[in-house]
Amino acid sequence: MNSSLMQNGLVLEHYVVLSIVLFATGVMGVLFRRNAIIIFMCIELMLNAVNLLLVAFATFYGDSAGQVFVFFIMAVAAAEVAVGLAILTALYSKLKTTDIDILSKLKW
Amino acid sequence: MTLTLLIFWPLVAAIVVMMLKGQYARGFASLAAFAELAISLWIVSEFQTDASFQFEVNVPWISSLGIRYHAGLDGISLLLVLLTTGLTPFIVLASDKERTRSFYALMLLMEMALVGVFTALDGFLFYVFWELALIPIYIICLRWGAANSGVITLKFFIYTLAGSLLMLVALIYVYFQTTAPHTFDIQALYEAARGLPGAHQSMIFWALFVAFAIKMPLFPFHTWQPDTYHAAPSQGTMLLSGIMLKMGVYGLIRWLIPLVPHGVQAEGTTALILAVIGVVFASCIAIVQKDLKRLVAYSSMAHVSLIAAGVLTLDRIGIQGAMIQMISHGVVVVALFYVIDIIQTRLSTQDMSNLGAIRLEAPVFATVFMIVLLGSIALPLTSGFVGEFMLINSLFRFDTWLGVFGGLTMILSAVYMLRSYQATVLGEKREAAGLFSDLTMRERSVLFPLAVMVLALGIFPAPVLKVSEAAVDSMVTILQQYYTMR
Amino acid sequence: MTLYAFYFLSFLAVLGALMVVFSRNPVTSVIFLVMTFFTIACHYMLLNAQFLAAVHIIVYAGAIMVLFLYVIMLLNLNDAVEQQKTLLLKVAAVVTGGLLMIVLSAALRTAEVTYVDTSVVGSASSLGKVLLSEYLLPFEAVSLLLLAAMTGAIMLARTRRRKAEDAEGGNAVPESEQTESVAYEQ
Amino acid sequence: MVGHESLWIIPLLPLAGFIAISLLNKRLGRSTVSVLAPGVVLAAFLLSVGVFIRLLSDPNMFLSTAGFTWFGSGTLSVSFSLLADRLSVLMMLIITGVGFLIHVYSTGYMHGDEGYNRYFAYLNLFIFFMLVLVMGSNYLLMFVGWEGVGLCSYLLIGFWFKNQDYNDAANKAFIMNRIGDLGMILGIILIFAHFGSIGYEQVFTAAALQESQPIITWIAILLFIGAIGKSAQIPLFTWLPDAMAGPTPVSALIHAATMVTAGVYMIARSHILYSLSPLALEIVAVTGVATALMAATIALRQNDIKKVLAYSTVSQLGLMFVAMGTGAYATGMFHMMTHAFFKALLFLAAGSVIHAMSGEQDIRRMGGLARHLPITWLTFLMGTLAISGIPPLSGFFSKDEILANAFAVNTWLWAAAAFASLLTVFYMFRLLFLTFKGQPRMGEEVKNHLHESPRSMTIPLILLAALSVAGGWINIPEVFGGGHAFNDYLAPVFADSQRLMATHHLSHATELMLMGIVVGVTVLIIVWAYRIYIALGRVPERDESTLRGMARLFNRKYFVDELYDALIVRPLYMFSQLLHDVIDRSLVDRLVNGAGVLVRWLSDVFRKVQTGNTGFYVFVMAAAVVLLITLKMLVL
Amino acid sequence: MIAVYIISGLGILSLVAEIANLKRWLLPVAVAGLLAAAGLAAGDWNTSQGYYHDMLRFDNQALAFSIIIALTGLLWFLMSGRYLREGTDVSDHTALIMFSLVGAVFMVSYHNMVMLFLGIEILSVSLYVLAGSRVRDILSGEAAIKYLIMGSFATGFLLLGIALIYGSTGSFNLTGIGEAMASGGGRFPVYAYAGVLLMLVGLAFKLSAVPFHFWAPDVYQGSPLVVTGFMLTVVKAAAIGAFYRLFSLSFSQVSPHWLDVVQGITILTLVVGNVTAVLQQNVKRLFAYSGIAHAGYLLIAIVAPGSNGASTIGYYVAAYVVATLAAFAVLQCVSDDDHPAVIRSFNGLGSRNPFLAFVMTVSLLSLAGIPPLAGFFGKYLVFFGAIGEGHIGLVLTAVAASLVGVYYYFQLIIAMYFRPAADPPAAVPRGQVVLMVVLTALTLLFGIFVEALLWE
Repeated sequence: MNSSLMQNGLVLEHYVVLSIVLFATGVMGVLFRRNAIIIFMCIELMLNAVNLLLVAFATFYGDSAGQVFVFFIMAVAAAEVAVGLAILTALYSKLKTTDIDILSKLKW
Repeated sequence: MTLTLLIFWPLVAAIVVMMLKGQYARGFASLAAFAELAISLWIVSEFQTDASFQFEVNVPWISSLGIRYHAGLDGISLLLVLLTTGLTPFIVLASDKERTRSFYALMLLMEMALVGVFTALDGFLFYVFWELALIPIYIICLRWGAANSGVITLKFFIYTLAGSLLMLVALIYVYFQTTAPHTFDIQALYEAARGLPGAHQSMIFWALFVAFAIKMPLFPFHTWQPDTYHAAPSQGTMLLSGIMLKMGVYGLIRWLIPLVPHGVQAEGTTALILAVIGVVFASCIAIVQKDLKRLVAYSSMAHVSLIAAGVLTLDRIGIQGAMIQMISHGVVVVALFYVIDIIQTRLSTQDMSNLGAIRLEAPVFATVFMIVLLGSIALPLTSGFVGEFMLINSLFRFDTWLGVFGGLTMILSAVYMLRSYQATVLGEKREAAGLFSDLTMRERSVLFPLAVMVLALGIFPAPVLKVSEAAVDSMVTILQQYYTMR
Repeated sequence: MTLYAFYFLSFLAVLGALMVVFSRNPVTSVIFLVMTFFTIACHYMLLNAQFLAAVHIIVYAGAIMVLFLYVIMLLNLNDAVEQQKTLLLKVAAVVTGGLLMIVLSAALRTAEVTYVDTSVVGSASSLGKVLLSEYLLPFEAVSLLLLAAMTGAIMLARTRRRKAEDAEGGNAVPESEQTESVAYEQ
Repeated sequence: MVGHESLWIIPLLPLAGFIAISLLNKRLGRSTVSVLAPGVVLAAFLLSVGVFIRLLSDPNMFLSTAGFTWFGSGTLSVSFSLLADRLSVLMMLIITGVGFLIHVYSTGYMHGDEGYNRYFAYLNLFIFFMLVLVMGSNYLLMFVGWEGVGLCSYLLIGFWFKNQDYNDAANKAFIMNRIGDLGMILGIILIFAHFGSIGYEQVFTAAALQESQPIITWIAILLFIGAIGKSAQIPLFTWLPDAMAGPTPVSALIHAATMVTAGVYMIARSHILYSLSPLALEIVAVTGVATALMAATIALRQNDIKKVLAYSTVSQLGLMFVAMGTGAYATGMFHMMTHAFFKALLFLAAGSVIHAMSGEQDIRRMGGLARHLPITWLTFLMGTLAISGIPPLSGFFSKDEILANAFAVNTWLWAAAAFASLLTVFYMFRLLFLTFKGQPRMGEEVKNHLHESPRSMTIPLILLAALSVAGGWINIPEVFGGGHAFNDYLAPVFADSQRLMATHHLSHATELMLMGIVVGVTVLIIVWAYRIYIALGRVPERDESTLRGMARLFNRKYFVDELYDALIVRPLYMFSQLLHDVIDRSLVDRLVNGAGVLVRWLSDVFRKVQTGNTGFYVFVMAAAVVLLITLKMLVL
Repeated sequence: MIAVYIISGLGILSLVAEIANLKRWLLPVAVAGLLAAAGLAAGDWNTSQGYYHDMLRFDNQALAFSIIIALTGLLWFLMSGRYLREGTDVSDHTALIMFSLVGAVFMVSYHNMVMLFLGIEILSVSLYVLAGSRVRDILSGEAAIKYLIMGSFATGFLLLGIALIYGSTGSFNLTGIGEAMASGGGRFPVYAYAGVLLMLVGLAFKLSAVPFHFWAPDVYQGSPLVVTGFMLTVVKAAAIGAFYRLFSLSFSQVSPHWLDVVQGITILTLVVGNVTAVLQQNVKRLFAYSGIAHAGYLLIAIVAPGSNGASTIGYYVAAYVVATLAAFAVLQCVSDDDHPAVIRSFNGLGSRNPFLAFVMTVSLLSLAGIPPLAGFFGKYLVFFGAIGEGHIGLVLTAVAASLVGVYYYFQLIIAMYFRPAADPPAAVPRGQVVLMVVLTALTLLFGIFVEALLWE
């Protein structure tokens, strides 16, 4: 099987590493920023890393299921963003900020 | 069926009490308690004094886990059931009129749980009743206790719960050692645990022993006790000391020694030494107590420690002594706490330095107090003596020095009890002290029977011993067979 | 050739991702995120998932990112100076992210080199078949999810509007509630 | 000889008296009690006489009841049954006889006391327990009586319960007795462990067949510890003088005639065990002689009429133990009997004095009472002569035998015992002279009230005086051509021991010589005492702190009470307080509470970790993932 | 499966109700529908049917959890009827709750990772909104945003895990994954193992297991009372159901790769959950920690399921849910969202309203695990399984932790019976009385009829 795949030279492990790098960058972003919107974006980044990984695996296995899964992730991402931004705007009208570190009344 | 009636009648009665109007609560509760006593006496009349379990009921409860509603009575159980059913009516009678109906309902619930503990022949059932006994007494102590009872009773609750959860773990562990299909049946547990290697038996021993030691309580697991006794309402203290701590001793006899004989052989001496330390320790501390309730609390601990020591000698005289002494101690300590309760309600103090010369105004009270006190210090022909003699007997033959130390209780109990009597009843009347009227009819109806029991048990203990003799004999015989085979 | 394309795209994707994180201005972040999404779409193309790539562009760049931009504009965040975390926290974040990367990469290292065969991949039709046969239930479930999200978003917005109306109307809200809402705002 | 259930009547009579009086307390008039209480004792006495007569017929005969099983378990079986042999019937006679006289005396003495009924109830109860003590058929029944009389002693010492000193004395008596009782009970357990039974018959039959061995010595010593407590020997003697807090007839009955001699009875009863153990016998003898000396010296310097008699009792008890320790059980019993007569007499007479003196007990405030109280004076004189061993009064014969036996065993023992008995002579005559002779030293008011006691009191005095004089004649030694009737009477009882013990036989000449020495010195001492206290009229100083040297030592009772207080009582309280404060509260309880404190502290820490900062939460999650992957995938 | 249709239908119906002005009938219909759903699910017992290409499989375990979820939903509606009626957006709330119930049912019946993922998301998205539904309350908004950020973040890990497992096994189907795992972890075992760990993280988050629990106390405290009640019960049930399903069906063959991790998480959860609760004053927050603690006990059953892990967990959850709902029903009577309950609020409840105090006491005792109440048997079954598999250390930890549990639960009992009453007597709406009686009775009856509630 390997020989026929040599032609385009795409290595599965590369995709894994790329996904991980993107994922880790997303995680870092979540940790790094205080702006909720940016954090949402970083989470999108994480999800996209997973998407990429799934597509790579799907291609590797020649299985459509992996790609179909990506659709669902996209849909979920859209829904989450919609809800998230709705909550955020609702909160913004009170706090006039999207800084999540200010939100620390609930503690201890 | 009879046994089921015996176990669950108090529950029914408790529910009825809750439905009654407040002013009828005590009347009905005491009637119910006397009815329970009648049931137990009927059981006594039908009882055969052999080693078998009688009046057995055995129906599945949670069969997929091998749990059954399995209860039965042998002599050991029967005596403690009698103690429970015999004392509860008096404790109910001894309660103030003002107590609400839930108080009596809780007491009856407590009686149910205690009877359950003493009759359960299924490990799980035993555990459930064991825990069940804790709730009513906790609530009684909490709700009707002294001002600071919140923290104290919580400590008591958590402490005892810690022990019993350990016990649960050990019981489940043994359960899994039974041959498949696993079961909690006591005989199956016995067989399974006896087959275990020594180290395992020792572990099980300690898990169970700690549970029982906390309940009794033995040194050094006792620190919940004086505070709890002190903070609890007198009826709570009576239940706790009169009946409830016997659960620990009963546990030793029924659920520990026959279960892991090898563990007992290996670790029992350590436990026994702890118990003997407890005897001296508690007696000494009782000497310097100023509060009557605390004094009796420590004295109770000393007595129970001696009982536990006697049981742990694995000698049939010791175990029989423990049986009779449990009965005696129950009667005596309930009476003592009631005496203190009377003093407390009359004079609003139980501090010995504020008391004195009660005898001048209340000779009957003083006399009853004296009789009960003599029972406590084990004067011959009172109930305390027979048990104490048998216990010291077994202890002394087990080990000379342990016997001597354990025997010190004879001297020390005289020291602190006479001291308390002198301080409260004798002497010149203090100016500050209020008028002390002599016993009322209700108080007499509680104290006289108890005092008579103290004397009757001292003069005719043989029938009582006879009840448990066969069961104890067979247990000791089985133990000896086990040791010789091993 | 493909491999070089892969490396180039990967470089751009990672660069874009890093810029998303480190850009001060939210709008810049959005632009870089769009860039990353495009590179990822290109990766999909490389992997012969053309249909997915198209959907990806449409959904992410077309819908989600627009939503982000819309909210940023709506809340007027593009020129708001974001409070920055302290340096220590930033370092901690970078270290954690880096460590996660390193650790995961190290953990997922396989001894062999596996090549991806891009020949047997589903087109739009093959995907559609799978999606609407085997994955019919999830497909429907997503509709529930979207419905829930919609309902939720509307509910939040509506409640807020109603509250605003109440505040204008004055006597619609009981006295006590008003004072409380003021109290909470402090 | 089983089946004499009628024996039960003897102890049950006084018990019935006790129950009747205590239950019907208020409803019984004094006159009824005055008849009832002595009546039951008298009845018991008469029945005892009946038993005595029956037993006289056959030397080896004894009566016993079947009784019932008190309790038991396994091999331990304790029956509640009675036994009357020659030894116990002797005791029964003394108990009920002397007891009856004292009951009668008490009706006069306690007249006017508000606790009259209670007093007689206790007294009857005492008689009951004392009878159980001597009639029990096993050691545990003896123990029942043993502790029972202790209880009655406690109740009667503290009879006037308003006085805390009296209550303290009562407590002291009970607790000291309990110390001895512990030894006794351990001894009984050891008997059970060794012989497998505690019944007299089984134990003694088995013991008679055994060789001497350490365990029997231990048994004997442990039992003797019980006797030490009950019979107030060194080191547990200090309770007895304090016990004089009780009414004087009580002192006469319990603390002179009967209860305190229970120890002697116990050894006589267990003679075979002691005979098997020469070491135990030696201990008994040495303890006895030491106590005799110590108590006698203390008595020299006491000024309370009852205290002097109390120490005298301790001293005399010591002499009895000397007899026991030399294996002369019958002699010991003999002295016990004569002592019961004359000491009861002395106490009752002292009671009569106190009664007349309106409660005054200090002899320094007396003097010259012989004129006012002629009967008391005469009877007291009889008692004094008897205790001093003036022939032919009872004390002479019994004491002489003890000394003779001691001499036969060990000369030093004899010397010490003889010295103690000579001291007795001195302090007794000191007491006699200071009380009855010389110048009256009491206040005028007291003096005006001086009167001879009523008939109910004087008649018992006279009867006891007669017994004190004549009581010794039943055992006139062979030297004087007597038949040694008493010894012969008891000989069957001690037959087994007799075989074991080497018989010491003194020649008549030696015996006579010893007697001569003792009697001679006795007379000299009497003269000396007369000279000091009558001729020179020396009255002890009021201020006792001026005493120096030995006198101070004697007066302060060798500081034994202080010693015990410092060595035992205080340390015990301090130790207990320490246990309570340090071990119980600070250590064990704090460990337990520490768990709670720890949990609360941890709770606070965990709580603070929950900062409310989302960035932090996310950070922890990510870090946890890193850690998880690292640990799980890379390290392990 | 019909249950899923019914509940989804109810969700859509409630949206329609808004338009059609049928709001009055909404609650009764919802209750009836949930009852029907539970009944129908019970009717499928022992069929073990897979639906839609095995996306869902209603085996007994799934059915049992579905029934629990449906009935919990039902009870929840009974409890919060008043809250829903008084707000004007009853239809929105009902719809969201229904959707989240559907998500919960997916979570316990999935047989494909997609359904797990979608179930979690449907549940979560609804709850993000519900948590923030008190828009005028900043705390509610804070709760929502925290929940959202951390939830999405955790979803990222979950998805990465799913992707890696897919990468190794080439399947999303639980059976397929299980088979691949059994044969050594699939094509790339390390991916599979890493995937398992990452999924563990994702699910541990949903279950609020330490150290992924940080969201829980804050979110539970900030959310409206009834929503907190819902999260503590339904979400917990669904999360443990999902957890158990995944780890028993797919990952059991590679237990060496996760068992010790779960053990560690279990111990941490037990200790931190129980210990932190000790000093809590806010009752909602207290119950949040109590919820964390109970997650710990449930995790023990994951570690050592014994012969019958599913029914152990099912029983435990049922007991927990009943007791928690009862407690929240009482909580609702003594406090409202504007005046959150603190322990002091319970002072003297024993005299202010003995009935409420009794209900609360029973539920607290059950939560503390005191026999013969349901909570005890739940704990017992868990310990039982663990001891059977030799996890004595774990059990001893749990024992110690539950002692701490007693401490904080009893703080409330002490407050009710021992502290003097400060507030006026609390009133109980009639409908709530029935509910409380039912819940209390269930707590007692579960204890007596344990057998009936266990299944093979």
